[in-house]
Parts: sequence; C-alpha cells; structure tokens
Amino acid sequence: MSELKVTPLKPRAQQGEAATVAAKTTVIEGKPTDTINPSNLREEHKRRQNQQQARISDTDREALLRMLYHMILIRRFEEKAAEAYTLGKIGGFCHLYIGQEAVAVGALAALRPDDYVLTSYRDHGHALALGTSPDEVMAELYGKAGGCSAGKGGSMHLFDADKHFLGGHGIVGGQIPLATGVAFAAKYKGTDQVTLCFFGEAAVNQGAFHESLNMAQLWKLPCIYICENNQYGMGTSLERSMSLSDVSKKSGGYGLVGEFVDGMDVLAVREATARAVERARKDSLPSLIEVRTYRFMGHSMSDPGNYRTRAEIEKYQERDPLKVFSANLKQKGVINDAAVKEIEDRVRAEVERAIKFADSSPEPAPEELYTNIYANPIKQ
Amino acid sequence: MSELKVTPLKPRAQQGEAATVAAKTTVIEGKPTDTINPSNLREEHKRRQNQQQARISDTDREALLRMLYHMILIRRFEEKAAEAYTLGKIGGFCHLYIGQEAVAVGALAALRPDDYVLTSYRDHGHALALGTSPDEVMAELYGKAGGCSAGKGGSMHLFDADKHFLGGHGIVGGQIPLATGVAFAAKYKGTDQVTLCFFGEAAVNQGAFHESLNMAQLWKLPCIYICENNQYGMGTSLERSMSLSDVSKKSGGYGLVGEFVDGMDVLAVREATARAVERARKDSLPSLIEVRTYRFMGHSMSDPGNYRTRAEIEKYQERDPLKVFSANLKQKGVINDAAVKEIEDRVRAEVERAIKFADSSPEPAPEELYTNIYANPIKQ
Amino acid sequence: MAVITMREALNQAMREEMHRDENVFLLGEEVAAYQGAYKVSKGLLEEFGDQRVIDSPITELGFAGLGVGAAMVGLRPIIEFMTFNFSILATDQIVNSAAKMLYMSGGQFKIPIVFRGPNGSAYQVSSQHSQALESWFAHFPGLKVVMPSTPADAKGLLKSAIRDDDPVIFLEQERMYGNKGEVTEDENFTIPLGVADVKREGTDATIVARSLMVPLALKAAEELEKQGVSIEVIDPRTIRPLDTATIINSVKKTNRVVIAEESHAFCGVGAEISAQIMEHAFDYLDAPVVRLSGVDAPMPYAKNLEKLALPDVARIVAAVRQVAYLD
Amino acid sequence: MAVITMREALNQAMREEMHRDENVFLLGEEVAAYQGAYKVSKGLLEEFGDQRVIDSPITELGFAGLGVGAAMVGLRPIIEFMTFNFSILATDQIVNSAAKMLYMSGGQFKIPIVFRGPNGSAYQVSSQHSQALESWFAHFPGLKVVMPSTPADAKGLLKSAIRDDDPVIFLEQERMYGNKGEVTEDENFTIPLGVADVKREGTDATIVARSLMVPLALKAAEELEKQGVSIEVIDPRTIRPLDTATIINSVKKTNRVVIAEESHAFCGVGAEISAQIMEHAFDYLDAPVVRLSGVDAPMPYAKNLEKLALPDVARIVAAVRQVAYLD
Ligand SMILES: Cc1ncc(C[n+]2csc(CCOP(=O)(O)OP(=O)(O)O)c2C)c(N)n1
Ligand SMILES: Cc1ncc(C[n+]2csc(CCOP(=O)(O)OP(=O)(O)O)c2C)c(N)n1
Ligand SMILES: [Mg+2]
Ligand SMILES: [Mg+2]
Repeated sequence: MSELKVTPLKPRAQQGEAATVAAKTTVIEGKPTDTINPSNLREEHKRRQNQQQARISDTDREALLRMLYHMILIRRFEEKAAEAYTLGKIGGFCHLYIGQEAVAVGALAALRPDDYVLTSYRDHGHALALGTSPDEVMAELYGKAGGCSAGKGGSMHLFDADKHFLGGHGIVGGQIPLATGVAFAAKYKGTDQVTLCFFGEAAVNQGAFHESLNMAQLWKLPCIYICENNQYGMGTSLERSMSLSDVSKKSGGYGLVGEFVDGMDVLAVREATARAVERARKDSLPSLIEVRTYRFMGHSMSDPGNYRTRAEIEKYQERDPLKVFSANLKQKGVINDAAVKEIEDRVRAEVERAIKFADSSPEPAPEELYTNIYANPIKQ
Repeated sequence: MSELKVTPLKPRAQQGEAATVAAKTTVIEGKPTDTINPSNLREEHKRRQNQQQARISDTDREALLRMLYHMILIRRFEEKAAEAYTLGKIGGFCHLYIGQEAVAVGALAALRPDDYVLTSYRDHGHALALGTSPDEVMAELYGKAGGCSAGKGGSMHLFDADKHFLGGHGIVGGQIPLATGVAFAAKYKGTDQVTLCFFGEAAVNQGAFHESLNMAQLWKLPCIYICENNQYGMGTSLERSMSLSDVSKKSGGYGLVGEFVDGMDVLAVREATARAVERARKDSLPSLIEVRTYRFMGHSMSDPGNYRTRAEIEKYQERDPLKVFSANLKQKGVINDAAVKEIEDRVRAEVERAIKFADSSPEPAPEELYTNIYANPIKQ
Repeated sequence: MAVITMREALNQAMREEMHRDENVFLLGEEVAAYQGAYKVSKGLLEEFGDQRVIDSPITELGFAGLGVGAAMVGLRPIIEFMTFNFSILATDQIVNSAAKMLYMSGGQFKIPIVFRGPNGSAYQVSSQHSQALESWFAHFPGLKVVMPSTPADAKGLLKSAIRDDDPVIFLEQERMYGNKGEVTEDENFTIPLGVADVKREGTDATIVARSLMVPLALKAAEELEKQGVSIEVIDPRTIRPLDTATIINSVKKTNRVVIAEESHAFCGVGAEISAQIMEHAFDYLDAPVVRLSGVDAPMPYAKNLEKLALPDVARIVAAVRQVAYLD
Repeated sequence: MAVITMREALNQAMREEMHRDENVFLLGEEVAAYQGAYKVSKGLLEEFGDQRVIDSPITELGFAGLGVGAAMVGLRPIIEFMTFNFSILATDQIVNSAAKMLYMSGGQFKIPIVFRGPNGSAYQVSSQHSQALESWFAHFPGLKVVMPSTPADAKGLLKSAIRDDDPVIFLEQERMYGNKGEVTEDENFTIPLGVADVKREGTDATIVARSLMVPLALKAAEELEKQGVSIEVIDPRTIRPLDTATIINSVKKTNRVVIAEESHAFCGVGAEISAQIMEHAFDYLDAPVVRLSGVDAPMPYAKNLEKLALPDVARIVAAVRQVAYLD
C-alpha cells in the first residue's frame, strides 16, 4: 500500500505528549443524567462546557488544532461517504461515525505512533484519526485497488499496517480477543506499546468481552478496552439488551480499572485514555473505559432508524462534539472563524481529492481474487 | 427407562418444605480464609460446627436423615465406581463427586420435585440426590442398556426425564445457557418451576456464563446458578485462571443477587438455595450462589493430581462434609451410631445391588447405534 | 394462489405456526421491535406480543443454548440468526447440545428447534459476512438442514421444520428474500422435509442446485434449451437427510451432472452429492460429475471480484456443455 | 534414528522450534504446570518458563483470538486445544479472524499460528468428546489442515506448521499418542506441508487413509497381501491444500479406491477426495470409490457400540474386496 500513501495534514501525536496531560485531569464520574431530562441536560451541558474550556487552557495549541482538524475531517468524510453510498458508488454495509468523532480522535490523541489500534466495522473514523490517507479510505469504500485493504476488505475491514491500524472487524466483539493478543505480544516482546481496543456497547454482551477482560487482568496485559457506548446496538437500546447498563462497572467482575467518560468531549476522552495509557505503559495494566456517545445517523446506511425519536437525536445534536469543541476553542480564543474556515477548506479539498482518487482508482485486477489467500501458498 | 426405575429409599423433599426454612438463616459471608492458614481453619471449623448445629435444631428430622442418607449414598457409590473403574468395568472419563456431596444434596433438598436440574460432567451426585436409581446410574457408567441414558451417554451424560434431571453436559459451561433456556420455558409457560444450574468455578471463565447471566437478569428468569467452587479446574487453581476469584461477586456485573456459602455444610447450602428458590419462585429472579467446596479425588479417574499438596487435601478432609454432618447430628442427638450404621448398611446393600445390576445388565443391542439420532427419522 | 415474496412466505409460515401452537416462539437479534434485520418477522411482535417475539442481546452462543434448553422442556423455539455468519459463535450449542441431546440421553430429550436466517453471500458485505455454512451443519447427524429456493418451498418447509421434533437448520438467502412466487393460502399446506424437488424435467443432463443457485440453474436450462440441450434441474431442498434417490433417478436418465453451489467446494455439499452419485450411479455416468462452486477464496468486497467469486448462468451453461461433451 | 512415541515427536518439534525462534510460544489449558492433559507439552514449562508456556483459563474463544492477535504483530503462537471438540467454541476466531485476515487486509497481516490438539475419538468419551472436525476447517480457504499418522510425520509436519506463515490446524489423535516410530534426531528435518505420503506401494487398489485410519489401512493391506491383493496406501497428511496429484497418480495405477476415515461421511474429507477422483481420474476408475467412514450417529458411550461406530481392519478389507469385485 505504501506507494499510495498520502502524508496526512498533521503528524500524529508525538511520543511523550500524552503522558504530560495524564496527571492533572479527571473524568466525569457516574451516570450521565441526560438520557431522561432535557432541562437537566442543559445544566449538564453548561457544566461540561466549563470543563472542556478548563481543559483547553491546559492543552497545547498544536494538539488542539490537530484534534479539531481530525474531527472535521471525519465529519466531512462521512458526509461525502453517505452521498457516495446513495449514488451507488459504495456498496455493502456502511457504518458512519458521525456524532462519535470525539471518541476516536480524543482517544488516539493519547497514543504514540507505535501503539496499536483495533475496532469494529464502524471504523472510518479510527483510520482517519490515525492518519490513514482519506484517499485510501475512500478508495476502500469504493472497492478499488487503491484502497487501504486493496479493495478486498471494504468499509468494515479497513487496515493500515504502517499506522498500526489492525482493523476493522465485522463480528460483534471479534476484535476484543484479537486486541488482547496484540497486547499480549507487546508484553511478550517487552516493548511498552499499548493496544487500544474499541467496540460498541452491544459487544459487551458477547462472551468474548468477558473472556478477554479476565485474561487481560489475569496476565496484566497493556490493553485498553474502550466501549463506545452510543446507546444502541442497531435498533436495540442499551437498556433492552443489558441487565445492568453501567458498562464501566463491568470491570468490577475482573478487578480491572473502569472509568466512565463523556464521549461528546474530545478532551475528556483524551485525558481518560491518557490515564489508561499510563497504567498500561508503566504498569502493564488493562483498563475499561466506557465512553458515552451517540450516533447521529442510522446504524448503517440501510437503517431507517425508526427506533429513536427526532427529539432524542436533536437533544444529542445540541452536544455535537464538533460544534461544542469548536465553540469552546473560539470562546477560549484558541481559534477564530477564519481559522476554522481554513481547516474546513483544507478538509473539503482533501475529501474532494479522496472522492476523485477513489473514482479514478482502478478496480482490483481479476487475478486479485486469488492472491492473499495464503502468505505461503503451496503449489499443487 | 421407567420400567427399570427403583424407588429411592426416601422420597425427595416435598413441596413447601423448602420455603419454611428460607427466612431464618444466613449464609457465611465473605471469603473463607482457610486456604492459607491451618490454625485459622481450626477456629473457622469450630465456628462452622456451631452454625451447623444451630441449623440442625431448626430442621425437621426426616429432612436431616434424608440428606445424610443421600450424602452417604453418593460417597459409597463413588467409592465403588472408583473400584469398578480400576477394574476396567467403567471406561472413558469418570469424574467423582467425593468431597462435594453437601453441595448437590443440600441444594436439591431445597427443591420441589417438578423443578429442573442441570449440571456438568461431574454429575453422579446430582442424579443420586435427585433419586435416580443407583442401579441405573451404575449401569450407565458401565455402558449398559439398563443405564439411565441407555448406555449411550456414560458418566458425563446422565439424564433422567422422570426426575427432571436434564443432564450431564461435557462442554465446560455448556449447560449454563441450556439451564437459562429451561428457566425461560418455565416463565413462558407461567409455571413457578425453578431451574438449578450447577457448574464448576472454571466454567465461570467461559463466555457462556456471562451471556447467560445477562439474559437471566434482563428477562428475570427463575434460574439459580450454583457455582461448585472446588478451587481447581483440572490442575489449575482458581487464582491461576481468574483475575478476580470471588465468584459470587461476578453477579455484580449483571445486577443479580450473589451469595457465598460454605459448601462443606449441607445445611448452609440448603438454606442459601432455599432463599434463592424463593426469589426465583415468587419473583422470578435469578441468583448466583458460590459454594466453596473441595474435591477429595483427582479431577477424573485418570488424574494423578500432583498439583495439590497432601497437606492441603488433608486440611479439607478435616472438614469432610459427611463426617462433619454426621458428627453434628450425633452431638445434637438426632442420630446415634446405630442409626448411622443402619443407613450405611442400607447404602452398602444398594450399592452392591447397583454393581450387580450393572454387571448383569446387557450391553446395548447393536441396533441401538442407530436409534435416537432423530425423534422424527426420515426414511430415504 | 397469491404471488408473494420469499420474505412474506417465511413470515406467513411463522405466523401460522405461532397461531397453531402456542409453544412456538421467535427469538433473535432485532426480530421484534425492528421487525427483523431483513424484515422477515414483520408484524409478529404486534400480533403475538413480546412474550413470544423476543429481541435478544448480541449473544449468539447464549441465546442458541437458551433455545435448546427451552426445547428440552417442551417449547418449540425459532431462533433467528441475523445472518448465519454469526451462528459460528453458536456452533457449540448447535452441534454439541442440540444435535446430540436425544442420542446421549438415550432418547429422553428431543429438541424441537429451528435455527433460521440468511446464509451465504449478500451484496458486497465482504468475507466475514458472506459465508455459506450448510456443509458444517450437514456434517452432523442429529441435525436436519433445509435450504429453500422458492417462496412456496420456503413456506411449506419452514412449517414442517417448526412442527418437526428435531433441530432443523433452516438456511435462507438474503439475495432471495425479494424473489416472488405463487404460494397457496391453505394453512394446512406443508412440504415434507427430506424430499427433493424436480424443478424442471429434462433428459440430457442434470443440474443439482440449491438455494441461490436454483434460479440460475433454471435460467441456464432455458439458455441450453435454445441450444438444443434438455436439462433437468433438481433442488434437494433438504440437505440432511438428503433425498439421494431423486438425484440418482435423474442421473440414471440423463447420465450427466453438474452441481452448482454458492459455497466453497472443499468438503462441501457438492462433494457429498458427487461422492454419492459415484457410489450409487457410477455405471450410469457418461461423464464425471462437475462441481461449480463459490471460489476457493474468502469473499472479497470489491464488486467486480465478488461477481467473479460466484457461479453465474454463463458458467453453469459452460459446465453443462462440458459434461455433455458439446464443446 | 530413535524410536519414539507420537507424543514425544510432537514434544520435540515444539521444543526445537521454540529454541529456534523465540517468537514461538505455547498456550492452552493445562499445557504448563500439568505438562499437558495428554503430556504432549511435558517439560516445556521447565525449559522455557512461564512466559512462553502458558496455562490458560477455560476460554477457548478468547484464547484462540488472543493467539490470532499475537500473530498479527509477529509472534508465532501454538495454541493447544485440550481436544478439538472444544475448538468448536473458538471456530469464530479461527474461521473469521485467522482464515480471512490476510485476505481482507489486502495482504497486510499474515497469521502464523498453529492450532493443535487431539481430534476424533478417544476411548468411551461419548458424543461430545469424540468428534473429528477436519472437514469443518478444511472447508475454508485461508486455513491449512494437517493430520499426521506417524511420529516422524508428526514431528516433521509440526515443525513446518510452526514455521509456516499461515494459520495451520494441526489435528492429532489421542489414540495414537503412544504409537511408536523412528524419528531422526536431525533438527533440520521437516516435512513440507501439502505433500501426501505413499505409506505402502501396491498395484491392485488404493486405500486413502488419514490419521487413525492409516495404521488400520496398513494392517488391512497386510491382510490383503495374504489374500493376494496388492494395496497402495496413501496418507494425504495435509488435508488442505490436498495433494490431489499423488492420489490421482495412485488411482491411475490401481483403478480402485477405498477411503477410510474416522469422521462422519457427510460432507467429509472422504467426500471431497471421492469427488476429486471423479473429476480427475474418472476414466481410470474400474469401480466406484467407496467411503468407509465413522458411523452417521453421535458417538455412543457403550464400548460395544463405540467399536461398531468406527471403521476397523475387517471392514477395510471387505471394502477393498468390494471395489476389487473379489466377493
Ligand atoms: C456476532 C454478530 N452478531 C450480529 C451482528 C450484526 N450486527 C452488526 S452491528 C450490530 C450492532 C452492534 O452494536 P454496538 O456493539 O453497540 O456497536 P455500534 O454499531 O453501536 O457501533 C449487529 C447486531 C454481527 N456483525 N456480529
Ligand atoms: C470447553 C471445554 N474445555 C475444556 C474441557 C476439558 N475439561 C473438562 S473438565 C475441565 C475443568 C473444569 O473445571 P471446573 O469448571 O472447575 O469443574 P470441576 O471439574 O472442578 O468440577 C476441563 C478443562 C471441556 N470439557 N470443555
Ligand atoms: Mg452501540
Ligand atoms: Mg473446579
């Protein structure tokens, strides 16, 4: 793939940076109350605004801009992907990340480039936040040879070995044992690399989650389990699928640290992750982080989404992580409208280029059907 | 099977009886300390002796004798089975229940005859305590036509539909979803039947356990999950396989009631189970009960058991549930030596008869190889 | 007779059987409130309530086992896998509990359960979501395996599967849910398990096709008719037990066979059918049986590659011409 | 050359490869302190320490997936299933992760992993513990499947499997762990995957046998020799990819084939071999290929029934006489 790689606008967070922010902040504790009462929500919103603004003051400007850029990139990329899907340019399942940008962007901002990342089929945001070229990601969605998985994986199976992005997995919960193994390998080799494993809250009901957390804590593996709790698994709400819906508390059964964090606040996510990264890197300890978030779109492009009310969606859109972050950055004087426009323009150009790249990238050659089945093929 | 059935010495506990003992007793809370310090153990032992004696005073004599009978029956039956295995009369895996008698006997004494029971491959004790004829159980171990599974199941797969004994399952953890389904059916049909699901502590590491507890609490199923924590899964101690070895605490991740109980005290087990039965029967609520016990023999007949010290085994043998119970019964004047001898004699005769029955029962007819594959076979 | 889709036919079968027997219930992911990921259970929640149409957590091993347990004590569960790809997580409960319970209990516990859902490829859903698993389940005695190819077969066979006292793996095909066909409104209409259907009679060669391949085989037969070749198309419908007799009778007439299947070839159902033809009709074969199977590669995402991965009409035609030594 | 057991041969292979490459580690239930449920890993904990020989919780899905993840970033795990019956719980990670990772990542992530342990029947361990699963794994491209029948093959093939960059399903047989044979002490000795072995040359009929059936086939061949029938015994050793050429060459010579297998017949490896013989050597066959398979029933516990459930020497002899039209 590497000859197709385009340098991302900004390099990823550099080594050491994450550790410096780790100590001084706290996550929002307890259950968010905003699922019930909209007036509560408003207060809560105000409180969180203040928290994010305080965090902004504590954070390096470069890092803030990089996060804003990645969030905008993901948002615009996904909007274009939705368009392209409607035009029939993209096929199969296509799970968009709109609304959840703060999770991948915040968490990955706490990593070193040599750390590892795995996630589910809802993986566009993670790839982009890791710096995989939008060209390659879009080409993959188009099923083209220039895609980051050579057109063979598709939307659900983005991979980028250079960025240590280990996919993109389609079986709910399937990546959780895999990530545990990646962390096992880091410990085995004696490196201090950390593995981030993302999954939806519905994956917590799979046995694989339970088996993995037990092994991770038993063997003290540097794996961070990040549950992107967007409160729905397809059409089924958290409450209808989980007898105890406090995901972060599930860590108690295994003795590992569990945290709850607001997933609409990119800096809160970054800080909680940074803390977990430190535990993993220094003490080789796993953590479970529940990140409460919300997806603004359907489960996939083919989901009409009747199971949620307009009102509920709008309630969460008020806390749109991108809107909130950029407003707070402005209020704190980190950026102005012109700076935002500059990023938006740059992103628009990048996404346009990605669409062009994907459009003009050739289909995989027919022989590709038969390659990559085995790394050591045996001639018969 | 029913034409082969032999009436057990005593009928099973009758309806209503369990409920009466439910309210007044408590289980031993917290972690037993006896795994570490033998002097502690002695104190603990004394304390437990007193507890059991108090419980004896509260319990109906008939019920006490029935439990003693069943415990002696299981013990002597298993001793004979071990002999028969050594003689090559029994093949395959043979997992004995010696040391754990108080668990099955105590728990099943809290049931109604129309309740359901499932367990693992370590199932002889449960079948006997439910009243399945020793003849049929022994014949099954011998692989004979007169066995309770017609010789097709063997030691690991005892079944007795008449007694509502639903097996006897060989895949570690496999019976846990099954039992959840049996409880689901009771609720679906609107009966107030309760399902008891026994499993070893190593099964708690299987995803199936986790998936089941979530469903049971989510749907409020009348299933009681009884973990027979004998502290080893084959050669692996609890601590080496479980990051948090407090099994009863695992219920916290799902929001169901968790209890810890001393598995060397048949009355403690009976009472904890009775409490859970009441929750299940009246409120259709599941429970998790951790019963701390110990197996005195190897994992199976082919296990040399080098992973435990002689000293550890002896330590637990001091608390042999059968010895303890019969000593306490004597001290409380419920029975005397003659009464014990009478039971022992009766049991010896029954076990001898079982061996004779098994020996003389014919092998399954060769055609049996092809029966019971389908309930509705389709002629081709 | 009404013309309805496969989806509607399956829905009718479940609805009718749920009316007929209150022990029948449906459980799976998104089957209730969402009306089914592929809308096969549309309207059932409303009609039967949430005690009988149940949304399950994503817990395939657990809820498959729950179904088997419920079946042990007299219920007749229909367990929907959103797709059979996810049944892979549940294979232990299917193969170790459902398939063996009757046998290992010496005949005491029958397991009347249906596991159903789409099997095989859809459209560009890539390798983990495009697997045809019939050979896995058909390998094991104790299970019955059904694969309908028309709305009428789907309805008649699903009704029989629900009434059957054994565990039945009922494999649908997402690409076929919208396919239409005539289906009787008679609620007593069922199709017995274990009986193959001659979907078209012919004399020159036999195509044995199942599920997604049946319509393609019929199209190929039309094509071949124009070329003067008369084709018999056999749809086994039930894979286990397999109606070998119907296939063998056809072979005895046509002496040439092509097997078309979506699944991988290796140890697939096609291999079994080919081996059985060898065993029972060797002397009647004028040419070796040809298997036309899904490619021996994981399913790629790219549209062009996906198309190449599956048998199509042209390739079926070519295979028949090969066994008939026409080229 | 030393005469050692299959168990020791497997042990040597692991030991040598662990010395050769520190990325190789062994993980499974009871592999370390207990020295393996069947003692295959005896001494390895002592020699390599608990960082490389690891006792796992009973968590088959989890630790299989852990192995695949570790393989993604350069380790070479050997994952032992105490028996392959329990691998059924782990099939998702084997089939969906291990087998497809290289393909769906467009070639970026290879999975050098070995899943090994006993497969098939033991002695009276009943239906859930007696399953032969080779056809399940062999169905899927992306996996390699190996089934050795002698200590030398076991050692040479396991070493190759560990060095191979693809996921290998390495199926041993509990009944064979004590079987003895000559094995070279040369640490460089390996046997390439994908190459069948002619275990005995002959001219009148071919027996294709694998794993447990190989010694029985050889005994049957001796028996038949006394009866004046010259038998060739082919052991594919690797099931996927299958060395079809060696089998076909033998068929071209003998024109008659019996396939002996412990597994169920339906969609089994025998079906595949039979179908391939049909496809590649139809004109050379003087009789239809006969499959002699494990009975089409779950494995019963009773000793007498268990014996009836498996092919034996007498039945192999009879099958050969049948294909040779001797009776
Ligand atoms: C084992 C398995 N079962 C079912 C599915 C179908 N499916 C795909 S995504 C999904 C919902 C998952 O929800 P969640 O884990 O909360 O993640 P989210 O989509 O909300 O990000 C389901 C049921 C699957 N891919 N794998
Ligand atoms: C899925 C599975 N993995 C492994 C085994 C082999 N095995 C049988 S019993 C056992 C130990 C189980 O220990 P535990 O659950 O504590 O029950 P106990 O034997 O102590 O009663 C193991 C590993 C099995 N039968 N099933
Ligand atoms: Mg979700
Ligand atoms: Mg135990």
